Amino acid sequence: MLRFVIKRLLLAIPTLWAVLTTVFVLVRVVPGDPTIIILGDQASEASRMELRQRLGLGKSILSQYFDFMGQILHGDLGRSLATNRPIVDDVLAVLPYTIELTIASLIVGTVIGIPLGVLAAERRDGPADWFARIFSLAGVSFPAFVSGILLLMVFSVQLRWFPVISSANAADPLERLRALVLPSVNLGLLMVAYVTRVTRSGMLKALGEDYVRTARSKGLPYRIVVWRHAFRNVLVPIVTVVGLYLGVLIGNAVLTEIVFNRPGIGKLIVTALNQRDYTLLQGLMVVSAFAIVVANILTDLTYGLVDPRVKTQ
Amino acid sequence: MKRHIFATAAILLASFATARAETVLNIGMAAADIGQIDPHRATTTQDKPVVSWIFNGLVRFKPGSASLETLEPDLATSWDKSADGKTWIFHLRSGVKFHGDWGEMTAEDVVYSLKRAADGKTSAFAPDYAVVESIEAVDPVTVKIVLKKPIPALLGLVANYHGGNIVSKKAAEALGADFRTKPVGTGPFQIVEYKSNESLTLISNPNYFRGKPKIDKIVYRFIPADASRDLAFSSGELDIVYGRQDQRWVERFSKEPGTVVEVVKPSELATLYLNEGMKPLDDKRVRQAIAYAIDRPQIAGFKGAATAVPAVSVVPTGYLGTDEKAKLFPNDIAKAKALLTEAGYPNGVAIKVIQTSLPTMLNSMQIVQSQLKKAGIDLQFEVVDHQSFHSQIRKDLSGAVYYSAARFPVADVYLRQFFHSDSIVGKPTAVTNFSHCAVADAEIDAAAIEGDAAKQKELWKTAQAKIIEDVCAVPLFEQLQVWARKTTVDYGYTFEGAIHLGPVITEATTKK
Amino acid sequence: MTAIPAPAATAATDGPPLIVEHLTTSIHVGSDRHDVVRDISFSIGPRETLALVGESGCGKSMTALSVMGLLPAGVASVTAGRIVVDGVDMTAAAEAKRESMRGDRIGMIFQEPMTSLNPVLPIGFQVGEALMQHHGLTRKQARARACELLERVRVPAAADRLDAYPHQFSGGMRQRVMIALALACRPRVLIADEPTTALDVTIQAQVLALLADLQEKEGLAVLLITHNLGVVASVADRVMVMYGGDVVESAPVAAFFARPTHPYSSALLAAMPRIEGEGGLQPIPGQVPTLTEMPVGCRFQSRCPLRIDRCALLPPLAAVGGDPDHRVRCWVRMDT
Amino acid sequence: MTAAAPPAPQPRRRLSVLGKALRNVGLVLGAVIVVAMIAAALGAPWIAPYDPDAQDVLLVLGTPDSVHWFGTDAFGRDVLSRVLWGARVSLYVGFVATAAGVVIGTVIGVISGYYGGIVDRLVVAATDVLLSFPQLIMGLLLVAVLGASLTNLIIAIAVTAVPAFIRMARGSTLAMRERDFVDACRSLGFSDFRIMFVHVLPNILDELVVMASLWLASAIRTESTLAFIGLSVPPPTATWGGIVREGFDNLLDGPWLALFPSLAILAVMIGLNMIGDGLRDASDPRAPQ
Repeated sequence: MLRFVIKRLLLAIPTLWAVLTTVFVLVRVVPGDPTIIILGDQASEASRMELRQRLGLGKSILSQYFDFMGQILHGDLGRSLATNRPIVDDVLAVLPYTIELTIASLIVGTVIGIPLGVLAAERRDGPADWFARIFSLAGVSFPAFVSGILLLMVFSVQLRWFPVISSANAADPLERLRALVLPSVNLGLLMVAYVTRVTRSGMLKALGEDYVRTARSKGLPYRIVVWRHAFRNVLVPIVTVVGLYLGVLIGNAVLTEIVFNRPGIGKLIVTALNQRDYTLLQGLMVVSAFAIVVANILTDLTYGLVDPRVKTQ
Repeated sequence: MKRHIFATAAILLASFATARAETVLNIGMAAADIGQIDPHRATTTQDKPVVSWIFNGLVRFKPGSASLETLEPDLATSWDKSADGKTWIFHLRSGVKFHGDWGEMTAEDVVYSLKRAADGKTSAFAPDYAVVESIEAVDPVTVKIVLKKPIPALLGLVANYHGGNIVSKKAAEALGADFRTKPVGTGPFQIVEYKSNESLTLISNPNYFRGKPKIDKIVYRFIPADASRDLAFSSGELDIVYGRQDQRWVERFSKEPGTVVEVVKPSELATLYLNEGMKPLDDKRVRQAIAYAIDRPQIAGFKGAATAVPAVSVVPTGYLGTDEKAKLFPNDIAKAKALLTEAGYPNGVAIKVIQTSLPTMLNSMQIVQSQLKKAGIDLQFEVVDHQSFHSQIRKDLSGAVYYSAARFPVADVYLRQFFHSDSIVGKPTAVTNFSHCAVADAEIDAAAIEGDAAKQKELWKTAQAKIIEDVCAVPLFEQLQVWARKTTVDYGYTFEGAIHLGPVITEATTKK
Repeated sequence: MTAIPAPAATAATDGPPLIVEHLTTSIHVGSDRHDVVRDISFSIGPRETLALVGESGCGKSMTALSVMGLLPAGVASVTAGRIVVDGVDMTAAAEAKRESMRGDRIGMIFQEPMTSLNPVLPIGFQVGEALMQHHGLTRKQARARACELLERVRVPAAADRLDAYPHQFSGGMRQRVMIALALACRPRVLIADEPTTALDVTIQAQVLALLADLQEKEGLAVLLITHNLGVVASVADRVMVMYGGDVVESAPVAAFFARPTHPYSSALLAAMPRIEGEGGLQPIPGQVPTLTEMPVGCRFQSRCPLRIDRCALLPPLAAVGGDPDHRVRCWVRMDT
Repeated sequence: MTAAAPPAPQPRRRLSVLGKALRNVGLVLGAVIVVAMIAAALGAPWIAPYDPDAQDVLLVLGTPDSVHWFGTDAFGRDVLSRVLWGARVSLYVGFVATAAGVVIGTVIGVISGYYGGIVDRLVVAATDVLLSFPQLIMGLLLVAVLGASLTNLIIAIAVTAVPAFIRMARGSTLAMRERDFVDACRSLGFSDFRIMFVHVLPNILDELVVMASLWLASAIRTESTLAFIGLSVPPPTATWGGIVREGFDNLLDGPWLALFPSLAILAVMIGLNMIGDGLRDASDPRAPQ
């Protein structure tokens, strides 16, 4: 298994390189530079030019590119243009938040999505099916910033169950968990539609399979037939969707992070882009692309766990 | 498992205990992140209040005011000026300590700081100090400043505002680029932690020369989404919040119990700069048509009377030298259309406008767009993100530029940065003259060296009249600053103005 | 080694383990009702094998599912008649009761060994699962019993293969596993729905021999569903031929092969390949009509060479050749 | 379905699919919703009660009433009219971006899966790269680079959709390729093109339709998301995403602003999903009648 992981990581290197190069080119094509952020809007053109030189932005694109790649090869993400802080520090500071939000949202998405999907499949075309399908769609229809505010209005301001500012009491584990609830529900809702849908169609297929009939012929209660026999066979497509979503969540978390005032990779990427903090942006893209690669590896390893027919060496 | 619960309970109790012992002020700001907290570079709205908590100047704006008339002693206890007004001697307070272990503040730090502020490489405000001939330390508690020519507002240059903030020489030299996020000053609060995109935490300076602040800690949070910032304030997680410059916001929060909404000066002047270097705006009649097509009161009406007033001139109201009764163009659609026809555009004109996606600015511009449309002037937006906007308007790519700004409250700064030909975008000396305006150079330059206050005012007035007549720009409205606080918070002064765009948290500020 | 459940022989009743009386099963399409099994009756005694024969769609599988109580919910249901398994009236019983009978008193093996086993659960678990359910065995006990059962159906190295998954087995082996699974609780009735159709000919014989052996030892009543008359000849005691949901002929196996009486039976036999096979295959002309197109009266009339006007009325299942055990549903062939 | 479907009975099967489809209530209902939405979009100039861009300082953030059914926005514009006009742009963006994503993604995916080899490996590598970008960030960057316009927005959204469809179409094609009927087609001397697009494609069509319906909603949502953190169609053009975004600024003063366009997105989404499900059910031979 270790060999499998190492092999996959090595295979990911060209992907990471391509991602980096694309980002490098794209951010330099976007108009604007970080000098306004650093010098403010009253600075003269001359002092901005001077700063550009100092930041190495005056060099040719190609030599900037080689500098950057050289740095990355040494495992150095460099320093932020805007704050001059080591990028690794910024990343490490927000990474736990991103990881906990991603995992919690996956849990929310599956805990809501799977039962909905199973219910919908069992009661195909019945009212429960319609409810499950429409409810699950609501999650994808409302932009995360709208649903987020609605959640805050009800659960934080009216009921006072959860804090509005997620990162306020980060040191206290219980508070931190409490602060995680709403954001993960908000982000998880996005996934519900897909999980419900995959579960429903998988279950519809599975419930029609011969082995389900076999299970019923054993006189097993319906619950057991559904969950032990049919559902176990739907895990593969569910894992596929969840794995794909790991990547989607990292990027889409930004809205949730903004609305719930959480730090996170997504928010940092958007800020870096808005400030034209090229080095920070590049560093963050390395991290997020790498996270997606890891997510893919985890997905593949999970296949081996849920389906005995898949072999992972 | 059980032990876990106990451990958690212990942590909870501990944090509860410390929370009680500490007075923490939570402040919510409308920004994704801090810009700069190096005082000589800090120009954005979210930076300035923080700078005012960390630093002192030789003199300071009285807390709660935005007016030059209120300047009072700060690090300097007294000052003398020579008869010709060119030489100033400042006597410093002794025994003032910088934050942390950075030692005592001396004349050397003051000299270093002012020189740093005057240097374009280290400061955003260097042009303001062009008039300074020399700065020197006479002895550890005396500083001498010699000017090239007398100016009326020298105290403003050494106030706790922009370049006048005094930094620790040792710290600035030792920290280098890191000084940007770990600035060291003498103010009531010092920075302990900066989390990008999240918050800035400051603790009280126990050695503050006016006494140890009653607030122990300030958590300054960056909450860019308006709605979530408002909700955090409503839920009591914030004590002070940056308000939306919007009538409905003020009304809603004024009604909320336990809340005080304060609408304060200075105002930011929103202006539409017309690029005279671009067709069809090179024709003065087209520019005049635009001026006639704009309905200033209506724009202020959209924004709401509580926070916005129609502009009075091309310089914000209340600045030293502002012509409060400048003759602006009235709203007259028929005249606008006639002028367009006269200029050879009977079917109207289209103007390409590079516009930021920043909602507040985009929203204001939508009103302008709609007004101009009635006169047959079609503003075609090319919406770009905020940095692209800043970059492209400085590359002279936009036909009209919507820009909103507050500056040091002397007409000279505003006039020079926005209307002097040296500041025309594209030049090495460029600042923010997007109009290519050059009609008032003589007056602006003359006023800058005019020793007589009345004559100086007259020159500035003429400059404003010329700029308005040439329609380099159409001033739109002025937007006041809006802040709200819980009644539990007492600033320790009456909050009427905020030269730092936000409340100054002083040693006297309390929270119940 | 483990508690072996009480053998079925000590069951409450002495009557035939399976009695079906006037069973009618219908499919519901909107408000329409179509009978897919019409008024069929039979009983099977211990160690007896009744073969249900017919083309696909004739209702034989529906009969089996009706007996098992596994008709697709909301689509098909038993609308008349009675099914008595081991003395329990399944049609009158609540679903919970039926559930407790299934897999315990009555077992079933299916046509497709490739798909009838759950691909993601280990074999041992699947075989022992019913024992945990019906007899309260622990996982460990069930596993030990599963091992015995697999040995019994002659799965080689059974103990080592308890944790293997279905995809690691061949088709024949899987069908053995299915048999072990169906017989785990020592039921009195076994329904075998085309148990060998999907297997190679040599394996077919092995599996049939195994089934016959187990039937003898356990005293099983077997309802064999097949379209293969060769299989019928080798294992069945009695035959029932179904067409369009009706039983058209019912006879002891010897009598049936000696004198197939219903025109459909004759056609079926004619269509069967024989070793001597000189006569060639005689395909049955036409197709089975769809449910909505079923003719009134005798349902075979549209394809029948002997059709007479009276066929528009449904003939009764009547004795033929004076043999009360050999009955046929045909106006032309029945004794008058 | 487990038995190999020979190529010959294809047309017959599709006919019966159509027959089943018509009897599927959900499908008909879904089609009604979507057609109604499209009709509203096309008819906006005639249906909309007011000029969607006309501002009125006296009507700022008016609550919904009998005059303005959906209320008015921060500029006093009629929200109903803006939602109707917004449907034009949003549905256009949604449909065109998704269609582009589906067509390009599917063609590449099918070709890649069918031929395998070096082409396939290159396609897989390129797909991996695109999928390694957080989708939203990719969109954000592209719009920032290309500039904010309707066309560029469509391009940016389509680019994020393409890799997902490549992956799906390729996977399905790989599975189809193993089936007997592809061999049968080959032995009958059909061209690769014909096998791919006449025989393989229809078999993965239902899956494609379902996925496309989800993507369409996500495209409309992406537009509002991009407006929130970056760029979108320049004003005053009304788009659903744009109205939601402006509604967000006024969420506490006028929640209806964000609500109505969100509901419109939900309705389209429900409609499309019903169609997708209906098609899937209709082509699923196991589905009960």
